[in-house]
Amino acid sequence: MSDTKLALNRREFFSYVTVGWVMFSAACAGLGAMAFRFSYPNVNFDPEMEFLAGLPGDFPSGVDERFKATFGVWMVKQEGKLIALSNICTHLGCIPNWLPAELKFKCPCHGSGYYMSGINFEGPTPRPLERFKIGLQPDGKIKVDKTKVYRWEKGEWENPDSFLNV
Amino acid sequence: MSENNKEPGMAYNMSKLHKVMAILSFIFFVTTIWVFLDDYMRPWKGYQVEALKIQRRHLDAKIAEASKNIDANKLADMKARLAKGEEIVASRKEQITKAEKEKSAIAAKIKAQSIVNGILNGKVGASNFGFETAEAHHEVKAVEKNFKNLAELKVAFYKGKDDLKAYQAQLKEVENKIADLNKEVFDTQKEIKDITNILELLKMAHAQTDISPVFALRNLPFIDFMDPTIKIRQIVVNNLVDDRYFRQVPKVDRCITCHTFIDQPGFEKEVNPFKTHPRLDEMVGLESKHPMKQIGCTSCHGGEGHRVNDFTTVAHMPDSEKQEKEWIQKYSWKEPHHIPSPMLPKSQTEASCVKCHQGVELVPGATVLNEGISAMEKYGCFGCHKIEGKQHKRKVGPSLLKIAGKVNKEWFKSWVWEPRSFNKHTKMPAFFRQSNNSKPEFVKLNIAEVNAMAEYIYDKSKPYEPNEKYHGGNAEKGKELISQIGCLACHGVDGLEDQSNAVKAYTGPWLSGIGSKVSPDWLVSWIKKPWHYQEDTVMPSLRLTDPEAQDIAAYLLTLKNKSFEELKFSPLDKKDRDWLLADYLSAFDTNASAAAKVAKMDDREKTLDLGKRSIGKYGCFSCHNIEGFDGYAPIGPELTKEGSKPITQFGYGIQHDVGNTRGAWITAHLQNPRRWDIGIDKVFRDLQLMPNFYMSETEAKKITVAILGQVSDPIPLAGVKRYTAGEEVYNDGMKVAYKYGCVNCHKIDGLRGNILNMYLDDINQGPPRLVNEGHRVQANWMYHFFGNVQPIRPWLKVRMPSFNLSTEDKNRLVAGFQLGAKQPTVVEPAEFVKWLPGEREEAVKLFNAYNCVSCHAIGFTKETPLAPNLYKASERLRPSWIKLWLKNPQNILPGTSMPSFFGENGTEPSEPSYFGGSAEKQIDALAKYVVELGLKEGAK
Amino acid sequence: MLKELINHLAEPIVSFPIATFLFYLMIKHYKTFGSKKFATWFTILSIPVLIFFFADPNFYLIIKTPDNVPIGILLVLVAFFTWFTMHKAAINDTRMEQGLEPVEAMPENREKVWSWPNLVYTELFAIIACTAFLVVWAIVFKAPLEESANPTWAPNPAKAPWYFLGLQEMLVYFDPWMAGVVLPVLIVAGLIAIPYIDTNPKGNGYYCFKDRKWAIISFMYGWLILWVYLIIVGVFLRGPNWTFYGPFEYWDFHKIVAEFNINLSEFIWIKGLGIGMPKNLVVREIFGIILTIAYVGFIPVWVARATSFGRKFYIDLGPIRYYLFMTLVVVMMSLPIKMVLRWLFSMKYIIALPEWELNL
Amino acid sequence: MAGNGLAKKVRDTQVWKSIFRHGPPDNARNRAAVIAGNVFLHLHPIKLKKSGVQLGYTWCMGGLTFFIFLALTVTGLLLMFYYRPTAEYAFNDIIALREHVPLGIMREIHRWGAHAMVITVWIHMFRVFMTGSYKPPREFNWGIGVILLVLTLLLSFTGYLLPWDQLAIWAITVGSGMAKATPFMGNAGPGAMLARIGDFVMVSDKNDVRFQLLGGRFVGEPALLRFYILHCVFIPLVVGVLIAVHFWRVRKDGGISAPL
Repeated sequence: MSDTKLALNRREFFSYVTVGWVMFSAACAGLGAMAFRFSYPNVNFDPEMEFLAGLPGDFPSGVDERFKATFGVWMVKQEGKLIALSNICTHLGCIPNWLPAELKFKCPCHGSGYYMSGINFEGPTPRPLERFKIGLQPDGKIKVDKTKVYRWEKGEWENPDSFLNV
Repeated sequence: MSENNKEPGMAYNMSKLHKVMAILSFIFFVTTIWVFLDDYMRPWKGYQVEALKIQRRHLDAKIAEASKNIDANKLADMKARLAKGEEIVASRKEQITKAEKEKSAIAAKIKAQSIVNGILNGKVGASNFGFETAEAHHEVKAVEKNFKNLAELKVAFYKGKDDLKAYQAQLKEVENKIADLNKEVFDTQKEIKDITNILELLKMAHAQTDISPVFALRNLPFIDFMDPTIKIRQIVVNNLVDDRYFRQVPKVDRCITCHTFIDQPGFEKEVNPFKTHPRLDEMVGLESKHPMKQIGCTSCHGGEGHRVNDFTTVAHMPDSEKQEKEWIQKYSWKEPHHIPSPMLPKSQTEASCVKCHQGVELVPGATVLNEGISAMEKYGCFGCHKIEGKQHKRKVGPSLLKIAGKVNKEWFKSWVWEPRSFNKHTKMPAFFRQSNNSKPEFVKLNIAEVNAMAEYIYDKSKPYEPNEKYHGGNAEKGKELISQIGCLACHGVDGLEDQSNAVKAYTGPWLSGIGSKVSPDWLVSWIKKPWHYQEDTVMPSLRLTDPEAQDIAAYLLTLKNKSFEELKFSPLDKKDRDWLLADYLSAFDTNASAAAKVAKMDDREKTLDLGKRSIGKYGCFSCHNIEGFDGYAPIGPELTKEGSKPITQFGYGIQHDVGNTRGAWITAHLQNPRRWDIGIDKVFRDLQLMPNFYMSETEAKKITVAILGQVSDPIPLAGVKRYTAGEEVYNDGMKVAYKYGCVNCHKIDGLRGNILNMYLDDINQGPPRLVNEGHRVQANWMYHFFGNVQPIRPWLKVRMPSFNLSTEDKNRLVAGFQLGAKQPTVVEPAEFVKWLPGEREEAVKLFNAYNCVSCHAIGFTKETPLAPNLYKASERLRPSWIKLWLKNPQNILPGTSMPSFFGENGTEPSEPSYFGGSAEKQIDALAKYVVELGLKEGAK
Repeated sequence: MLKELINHLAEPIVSFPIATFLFYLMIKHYKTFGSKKFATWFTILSIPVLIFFFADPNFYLIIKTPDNVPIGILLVLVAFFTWFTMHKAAINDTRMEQGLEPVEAMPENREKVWSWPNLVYTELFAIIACTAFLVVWAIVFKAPLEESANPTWAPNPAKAPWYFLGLQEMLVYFDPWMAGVVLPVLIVAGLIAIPYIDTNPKGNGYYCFKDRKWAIISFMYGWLILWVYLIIVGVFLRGPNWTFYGPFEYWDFHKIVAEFNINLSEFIWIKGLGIGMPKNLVVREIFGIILTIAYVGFIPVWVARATSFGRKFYIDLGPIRYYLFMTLVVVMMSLPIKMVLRWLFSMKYIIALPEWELNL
Repeated sequence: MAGNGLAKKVRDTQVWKSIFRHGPPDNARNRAAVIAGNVFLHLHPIKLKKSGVQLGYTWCMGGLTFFIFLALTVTGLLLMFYYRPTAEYAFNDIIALREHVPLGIMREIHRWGAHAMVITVWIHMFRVFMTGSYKPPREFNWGIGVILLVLTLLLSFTGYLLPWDQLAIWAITVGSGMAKATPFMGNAGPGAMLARIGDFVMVSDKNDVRFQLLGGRFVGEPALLRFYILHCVFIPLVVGVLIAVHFWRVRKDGGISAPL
């Protein structure tokens, strides 16, 4: 029983234990990670939240209602900016009408009124309409992404993705 | 490791346990990594990376082009201007800082004011609610208090609002001021951006194709749940469904996962799967009639659209053996198993059009499919095989009700025995001398059957006496007439093979050996007035004069088939006949009593009975009118859902070289229907019956496409092509037009018009093409025209025939054209001719300036007319169409001899000196004038 | 008039201080509260009050909603058991003041008895009673079922299940990350931590109050006021738009409450200093940030150093336990503090950083 | 009660004896044997302090919670025969339970039982706190108890969605909406906006904790299935295991608490 032999044994002993348990823990963590990854499907069937809205030149100044029925979006061009405005009233979720003569959106349910820019100015609504992300594709077409919402009261209307310079 | 190391109470050495633990853990660890990688490596990912590279290549090219388009000098100039502008702006620094400060001061005021306003807004709302509630509850005191309160609040509220507006105006002012101060820089920046915008966008797109560390990170195993760029792409088509055990599940197509650019133009030259779909304007494209997101992929192509991982399991099907070999090498392709409906090979894709486009004669644009449907019509497949939606098709063979007055019995038998020996072009298929009934004992029985059928048919035939006599004529002249007046639209004719092959007519028989078949008198009376012999014939009269009829008959009678004339058909063998009859009867009886029953019949009775049974057996009545077969069902299996029939239900016999797909079976079957009996020992009555049409492989393949489209897939109402009421009427009218072969001469809305192949040199010498014909002609005129055909284009040699149309058929045709073009029944031309002051005089001048009468000569000059009679225009044409026609005739009939006076867009008159050069006014005036001409004529 | 008064009293701004005050009274006079006499009078008095309440159609409408029945049951049980523990604690405390052992430690109660049938039968009785109760409950009240799910139309108010309504009520005062995530996590963590913080060996296995005064006060305040009370508000007093409605008030869809809340930074920069909001976010919110850090970091230290009971605590618990406990208390108290700030100053956020989704 | 004729004969049969290994529990030995010899009853000690059996001390809330859990398991299992967790059928199946399924009242018992369990578990905790029963040596078991309480709430919460009516999906929408705000792990939580590189958004509504919980961005069909599995299989399994640990520790830590 020499000391050197004992030391060697100890080192050997130590390393096997470490390797064994580290590997074991890592593998278990890996399996746990698998279960985690499993819970995120690779495809899902959420309704489409993006659409192509044609070329910037297609929009005259003012409010365009082409995408109101299909995607719930007003395309508003004002002062060289094009925005995609949600058509859900921020009061109780009714759908306001665009009144071209009065240049305002008016909710038929409780009378909330909004300017063309989406800012509220009358009625019970607590806050302006929401805007959606809008941007250009390389082919020059406008892409509107409804998953990203910009709210005025959060100061998000300054975000360059919330409007399009035209 | 000595024994000494063991502690008491331990069965194993601890270090040994650790070693085992380490080894097992290592294996465990490796398997964990392995399983991640195994899950991660998916074949479609490779395609997407490849697609990324391709896109990058394309963007490179586009960027190069865009950079070229930017004028470098101009840009440099602008940049210089920008620098100068910056200098100018810098000199105003003080002013700008001041303005900025002002701006932030106003912004602070706005913020403060909006808080005040917000508080007031809330108070007004609440107070208003209190007031309203109080009033509703008639609490007078509270009402008063609230009202006063509310009034005060409202004053403050509106004042606050006004203040805010004032501040906002100030803010705008300051902002404008700042913008003004920065004008030089801002403007130039904007100009630069205008020029470089496209390039910038392209560069951004280009950056997205970088294979960068971020790209790698996003698509790393495990992390790729966050926001991968390489991912499965899919189209969910809610309008269309897949059938899953009695339930209709929305269709999910993931083909675009690999077919990345299928809907993007510009990738036509890439290899698959990166190719752009052909004809994007018609299919897949966003603006086409069949946009990808609404139709999906597998609705047309078939296959398993929801699978992505394996080239084979999505059920790609090769179109040729070459492709198959290529695929095996490239993708390890195997024949798909456990898949009820594999993809249609590329050449058969058009089959799917039929799924939705039902109730129409042909599908515009589906070339192969249309040819297949036409071929089925030609061979009369619909006679023996029921197909939903095709029951209206006429029997393709001639009526045999008066056959005794047309051909003699001997000729008849030889014809039935082997039609091709008389006319090698005939559509009549061969029932006898086939691969499965050529054994001598079968031939004997077949001879008995043919004899008996002939006896039966001639027994039932009514007498017929021709109403014309043949006096002899000039065969050469007859031949010329045949080639000119339009016979070739329906008939191929011996001696005119070139033209016949160009036209490929099939409505009537190819005329061959006529001289050996019918009597001259019969022939003359037939071509003069076909319905004298057969009331329901679709053969029209070409209004032949007597000499013309004699000439044509003379030519046709020169066509003889000497060898056929000499044939003598074996007489009826009574023993065979009796055996056959007994065989029929023994189906319900013992052989002995069947024989006894046969023995009880008299000789004639036996022959006729066998004749009738044989006709019923071979289904002759499906194509020919034969007395005694009313209400007999078609003898072939129904093909309405043939395209969904499980492949296991197709009988292959021992024909192992035929491919294991529906398409391959059908093609093989069409080429030789009796092949499935080869090598199989069958008794006489079990033999396959489908006759041999001697189809070419091409023809068989086209018919295969048409049949494969007959699937049972339920198409939800939301997904199927729905016709408007007008379109329905049009489709119905087209049924008549196709039945009588109108489409053999007239190309109707781009379809058919076979005879035009004879007039490739000058299309204006052929029958007119009909485009939106219901808009061109008046409904009334058309109806009367069918009843009394009057030549409109006297310079044409080809003639519009006179059809023996029923009133109903005429109405269907007229209504179809009219409603298909969405036109009213009556248009009052007089209503249209309302002149503005001075307009008519100028119109006359214009009419002369364009020299209309140089072609529309009739009634104006003695020249040979090259265009229709304008005096008839008001009666025949609709004014709105006249205008459309004048605007640009080439748009309607490309290649027409009518000049386009108003340029391609119909806006540039070639005589600008009239009506102030306004094309619109000129067209209007000319149309009015032309209509007025006819009105005057009518007055005369 | 009386009903209007009650409506008014029920408003959280009023009822919360009242509840806190009642809690104080209950603790202060727990022996009176825990007496049978109190219970009897309370029950007798509450009968006409209940009748008065139930006679109101608006109140009846809410209380009889099937999904609200459990809250009613919970209320009765909580009221009873709170009294009951106090009753038992009062008895034991009185005994211990007299130098006697608590009731549970009396020799006859320490005696060991057979599980069969003593325990097993008790359990069986409880089970039978419980089953019978559940069956009757199920017969009398149908489980609620509304219209078929419709993702495009939200009912108003959209409420979480009742046991989470305390959290939803907190949403009025805190952003979801606090009310929905941080606070619940801290509640659970705090509960688990209780045995490790409370090292007081007394009161193990018997009812008492005096021996573990602070433990019981902190727990009961959290449980009764910050949890059960908020649930009651959330269930019974919150209507459309999460607007407050008194117990006798009709849930009028159009009710508007004058409410416009202002951030601390706006208070200071605009109202206080009269200059605009600074552009830099951290500068803009610097006061709130300082305040928060001071609240969480400074107060525990200050309490330990400057107050006598704090010092005692610190010595008793040791630094780790002390700071753990104080952090939990500070976070727990942030809710009532935030409530009061809201009511007094219309305070929206102490730190308003919507740009970082970090509002406090 | 050695008993008379028939009862005694039955008790003397081999079958009876094979099941019950002891005589009637009317003496010390047999009373001990009843508890010790029965797999279900031996959760209990053979003898315990008198205070432990007094309702006035224990309120029996823990026992009731366990019993309600068992009752919910049984009724839940039965309900599963009629309930299909799909968007097409879930609501109709609940209607069926209400309208025509024999003893569909099981659903009412299940729902009210769930509420009752939340209440009993809360009051159980209240009682344990008030008697100071979390104190050593029972600290660990108190922790287990807190986790069981949370799981009880989660069980109830996941079950709330299954009727697939407006009440269900909007309660879950509100409830799960809070997960959105989880710091660093929810797309609307503080810190989420830091987790992005260019247009690679690491925490968005497509990959945050709420998405994981719902299997989608909205409370949709995947959420229904996930909640169903959590409600019927996953959480009950965990709860079952923890209940076993809880009971085991009650016994090992000295039974129901009593003054030291």
